Amino acid sequence: MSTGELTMHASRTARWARPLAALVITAALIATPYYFAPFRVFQLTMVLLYAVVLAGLNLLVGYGGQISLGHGAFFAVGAYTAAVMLDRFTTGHLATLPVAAAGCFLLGLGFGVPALRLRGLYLALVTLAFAVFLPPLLKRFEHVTGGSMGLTVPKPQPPSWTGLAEDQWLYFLTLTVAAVTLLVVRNLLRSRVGRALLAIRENESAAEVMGVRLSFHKALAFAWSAMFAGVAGCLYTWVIGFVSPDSFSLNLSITLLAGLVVGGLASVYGPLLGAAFVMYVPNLAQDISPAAPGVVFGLLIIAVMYLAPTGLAGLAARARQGVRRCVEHLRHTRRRPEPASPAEQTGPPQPEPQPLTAPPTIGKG
Amino acid sequence: MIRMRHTTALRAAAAGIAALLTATACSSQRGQDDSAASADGACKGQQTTGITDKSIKLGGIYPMSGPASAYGTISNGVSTYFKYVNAEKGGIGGRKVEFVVRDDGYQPPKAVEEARRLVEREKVFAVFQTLGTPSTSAVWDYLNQQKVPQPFVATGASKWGTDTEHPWTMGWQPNYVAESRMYADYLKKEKPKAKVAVLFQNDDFGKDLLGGFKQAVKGSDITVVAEESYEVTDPSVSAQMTSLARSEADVLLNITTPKFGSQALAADAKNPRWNPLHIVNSVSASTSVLKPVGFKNVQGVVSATYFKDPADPQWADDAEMKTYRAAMKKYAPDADPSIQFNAYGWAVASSLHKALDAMECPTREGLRDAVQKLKDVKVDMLLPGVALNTGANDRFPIETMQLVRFQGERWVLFGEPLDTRQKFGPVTG
Amino acid sequence: MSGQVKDSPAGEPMTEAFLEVSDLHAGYGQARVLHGIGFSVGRGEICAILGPNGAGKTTTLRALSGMVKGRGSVTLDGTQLLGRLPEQTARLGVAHVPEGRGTFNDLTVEENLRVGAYLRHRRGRRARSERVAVAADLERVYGYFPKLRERSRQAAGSLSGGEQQMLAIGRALMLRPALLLLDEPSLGLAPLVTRELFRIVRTVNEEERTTVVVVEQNAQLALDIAHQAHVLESGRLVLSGPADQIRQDGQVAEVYLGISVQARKGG
Amino acid sequence: MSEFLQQVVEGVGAGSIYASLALALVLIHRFTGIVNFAQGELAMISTYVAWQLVASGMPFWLALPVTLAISFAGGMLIERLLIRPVEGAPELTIVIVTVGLFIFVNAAAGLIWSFTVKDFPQPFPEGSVALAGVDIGWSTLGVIGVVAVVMGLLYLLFQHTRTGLVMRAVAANPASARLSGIRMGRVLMLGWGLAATVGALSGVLVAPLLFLEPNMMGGALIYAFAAATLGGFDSPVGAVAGGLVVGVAETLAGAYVGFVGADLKIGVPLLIILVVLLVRPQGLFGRAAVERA
Repeated sequence: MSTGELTMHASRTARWARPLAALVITAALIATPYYFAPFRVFQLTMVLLYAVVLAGLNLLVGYGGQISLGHGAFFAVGAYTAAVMLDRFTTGHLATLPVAAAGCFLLGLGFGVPALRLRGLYLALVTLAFAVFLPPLLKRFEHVTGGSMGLTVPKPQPPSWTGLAEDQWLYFLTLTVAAVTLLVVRNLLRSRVGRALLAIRENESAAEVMGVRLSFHKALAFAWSAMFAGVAGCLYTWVIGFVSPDSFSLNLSITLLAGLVVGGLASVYGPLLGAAFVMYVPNLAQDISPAAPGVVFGLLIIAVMYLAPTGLAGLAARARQGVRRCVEHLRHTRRRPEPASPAEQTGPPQPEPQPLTAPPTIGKG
Repeated sequence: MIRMRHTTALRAAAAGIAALLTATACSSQRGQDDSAASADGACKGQQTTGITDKSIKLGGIYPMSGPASAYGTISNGVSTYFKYVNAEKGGIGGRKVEFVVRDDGYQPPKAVEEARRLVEREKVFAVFQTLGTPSTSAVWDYLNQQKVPQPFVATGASKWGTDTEHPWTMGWQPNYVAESRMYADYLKKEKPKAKVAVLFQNDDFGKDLLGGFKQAVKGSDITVVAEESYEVTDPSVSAQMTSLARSEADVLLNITTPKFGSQALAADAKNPRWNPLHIVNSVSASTSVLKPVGFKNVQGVVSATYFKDPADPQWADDAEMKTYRAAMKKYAPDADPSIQFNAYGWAVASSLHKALDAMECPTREGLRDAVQKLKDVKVDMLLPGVALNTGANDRFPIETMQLVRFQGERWVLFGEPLDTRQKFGPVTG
Repeated sequence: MSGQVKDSPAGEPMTEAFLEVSDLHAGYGQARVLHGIGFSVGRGEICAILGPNGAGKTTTLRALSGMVKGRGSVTLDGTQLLGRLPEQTARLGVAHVPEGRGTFNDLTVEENLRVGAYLRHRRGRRARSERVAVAADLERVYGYFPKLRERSRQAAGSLSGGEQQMLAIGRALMLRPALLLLDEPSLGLAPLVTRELFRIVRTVNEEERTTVVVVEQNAQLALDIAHQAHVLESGRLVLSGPADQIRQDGQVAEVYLGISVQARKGG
Repeated sequence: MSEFLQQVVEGVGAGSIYASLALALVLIHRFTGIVNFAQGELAMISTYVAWQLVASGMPFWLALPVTLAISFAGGMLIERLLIRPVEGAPELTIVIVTVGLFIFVNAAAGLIWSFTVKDFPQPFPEGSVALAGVDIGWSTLGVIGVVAVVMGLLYLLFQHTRTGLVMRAVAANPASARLSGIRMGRVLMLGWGLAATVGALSGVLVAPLLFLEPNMMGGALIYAFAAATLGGFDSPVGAVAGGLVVGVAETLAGAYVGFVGADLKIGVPLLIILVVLLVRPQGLFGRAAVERA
């Protein structure tokens, strides 16, 4: 079945297409850990985990237009919250998730307040400050955090009735959290918060005039965003079973931001693509150049930005548009030309200007 | 718009189906079960994954990228050793060594991923070297669960030796506590009333060494009068050095990694009012750290060492050093043989060679047991008088070091090699 | 005349078509704003482009100066302007005063004017004579706008809105433009200030024979100084003609220009 | 007292290092509106160029201008080859390109010159002068002096040359600058070239103090960010002032405020920044102009 036919029949098949697609994707996601080697499953788990933090970051950066270079630190706070709870208080794993989420939400709200006064670059640098400051702070409180040696904590073990291996169980836990995250983010965007965020990004003063409670929503966006970073951090502790301050350096924050931009800002698929980039491209880089993977990795980042300035998701959208135009073209040549659909009208200008009808005269209105 | 969305959904569905089909086609990928190759005879039931009569496959995880890439070159020394042994000695016990190097960028999650890759996909016999305390800590649970040997990790944290729950993991280099004991012992003899100022890196390495030192000088008249830490992300330690100078201590213990080592040595040399006895720890004791400071500025600096510094002219005619240099030139022409990390890699690889030779069974269990029963094993790249020793209650292979003092253009050994275990007793957690 | 869109010379005496716009399309990304407009401006004329918000007035000016890409044809004295960047059209003598002033706020008033004369920098033998000419032009601009002379050492950002607009026009004049494009000069200014500005624009036009295209929401003011006027709506020209005629057509004024006939009479 | 002054001097020395790199950051931000994450690494690679030239026998005072010229050309080339193609893209895209450049340059330097500390020639005499019981190293004085000279030269360039006027015009209002016939491309290339040159000078100056290896500028870059932010990110004077404030504040806090200590001293400049930004969101010397989103 060619892509072209797929598109053409799409409208007819539309009614059952979406549920079917959802079903197949769900089935594939559930089947994955049974088919792939544990180390592949682990990689996918990490992709999902990074997708959670990137989805949160996307809320802030992509939709809100605010830059954070401190999400590695929120991630660390989530990870440490979980680790300390497991290590010092031996709570169960499940208890750590809401605590990490709530803690990071509040911390994010705290950051959101100064963020109200700061824009763009300055906010980025204040959050960067947080990312730089956190590791030495974690080292300072050695009796709680384990200092620079870090903490080793048990991973969640699969209940025996599942018959799952540890990596499969971790995968399903992460998958569940990631799915919930994506749903929550989607609903957030559809809610007043999302509309306010978009309004803020597009034009702050106009948003203010429109009566959007700008400051409130800005702070709230920061809080949500930090919360997802914390959730991902908690998952990290579950999956890796080890935290140490120097694992959460500024580099992590920069990598996260780069991953999101490479994946695609303000796009639903951006965080997933970005997470895959962060996870797999370093491997590609070291396969190409074992001695200095950084050389290749740096070049790959530049190359992606060069080829897809709006990120991989944008590239996918562009490719899809290209396919669609090609299909439309085929349709036009095969059948009688039909009146242009609205979708076509918003497309890029055609190479030849269409002949204009005579300008309307004044009597028109 | 609506049509587009459906198209996307359908296409995603198609992709999902494709993924499923692919997965089914290679469903054997999942198999952990087929990895349990086992031996016959006396070694019956033991794991023989990654080892045959003709070959042995090892995997190492090093930071080839990221902030700690300086240490990545250790893998060059290790690889070169194995290439040399394969080509000129017929391998180890007739087995050609295949050494797979992976990069973790000094990030624990990446280290976990790479360890899994090495074990599950590459099916290595052993993970020979993970580098750094964080990465090693992140993977040792997994490797011990999988019963994969993790010999001679490239970190001096004492936890590798004091721990009892990870029999498959083993350190190699003198642990930081052992090293600090060398300095404590020296000061007790030379300056029994020393007032010590300490500059240390604020991580496991610095904390371990400082803690060990304080422990070792307990009960003596030696006191630590000032301590200043720095982060690896700090640009410079000069402010810390100014603070330490205020203490007017008569000994400076310099617990740093190379660049900061150079900075601290330079700051000490520049300060005309403060001239403490400068002790620099072995990580920064390479001649290549001292040279940029200027040899005339580092006369009399004291350190302790356990392997031969390739940048030091006194080993120029040493047989092993010649072999090493020739092999580096031949098998790793791009790497600089005078970098001490390369020699470190060579030394640790030849140590593993000895351990593999000592295996009773050519199995993972065999290697695990062999590294726990090393008796006076001599390794030519180590200093004369330093040997590998492990036993039921001793999980620290190297605990003997020797003091060196910088004179002219080289380190001069002085005193006798000191077995810190004999002198101070076993290191405890 | 009423209702006639100007495609061809519509009878009135036109010396020569200096700026010729035909079938101009332009837009931003996917959004098309201009759907093929055409008009021409004679040398030394003032042409007003009027119309409601979002009609495409600003886009028209931007297409002329190269700030947005356009399709169709725009010629200045026979030279095609489309497909050129702003810095290139400036070299052809197009001086565009963008919406919202477009001064260099960190620079002093005099520095602003010197930047305006950027293209007139010469090397070698002509350097000296051109420097003298630039200095003379500086005097000329100060002559038009005496307030700028008073504040020549002040940062442009510290000027009042009206002064900034004067400075922006002055900067454009330093180019010795063949074509001056003014985008909403009255925006946010007090009526008195605006009137003064328009008076000066008229003076400049008369004294230097500079061709001017001015875009305005305040149709009445613009029509007062313009020779020709065009009314844009939704990216299409709906009305063209001599300024006087358009102004006198009460219905037109009311429907398209928001000029209340009462208000006009009252004012 | 003299101890306190000694720490102040130490702080000024560190601050002048941050200031010199912050100056380069500000130069690029002024003209392009982006933060160049690769600034420190470009300075580092320039320093290696100087090292290579000296190692191949060139006298230092000849190698320096050659290095600066190479850096100037290199900066312009980077703008033309790496930044120009993504010019119309969102600003974050360009910032991420500089992150890619950071990673690339850092790894490439390690590959070419290894991570061993290099022996960099000290351009200033060794030792120090004693002033009122305070030792000031000649090298510290040298760095401060050179930063002052660079400031002076930049002032002359911007205030008293036609090129400088044009550059300021572009920084103030790119659209109007283009409408005045100024070719943006050239000015942006010039901006990158200048920034690379100032960065190179910064690298060469600090190499004898920080010791040359591929990660030499990584830590300094964070402090330079802090300095530039404090100064307002658009103002060269602000960058230098910010650098000195950051340097002195962190040194004094690290030395005298007990609970801060050396490990948390980086928090002090960050706290100052936060407070300053809350009072003046555009930084100490920044323009109150509306920020581009």
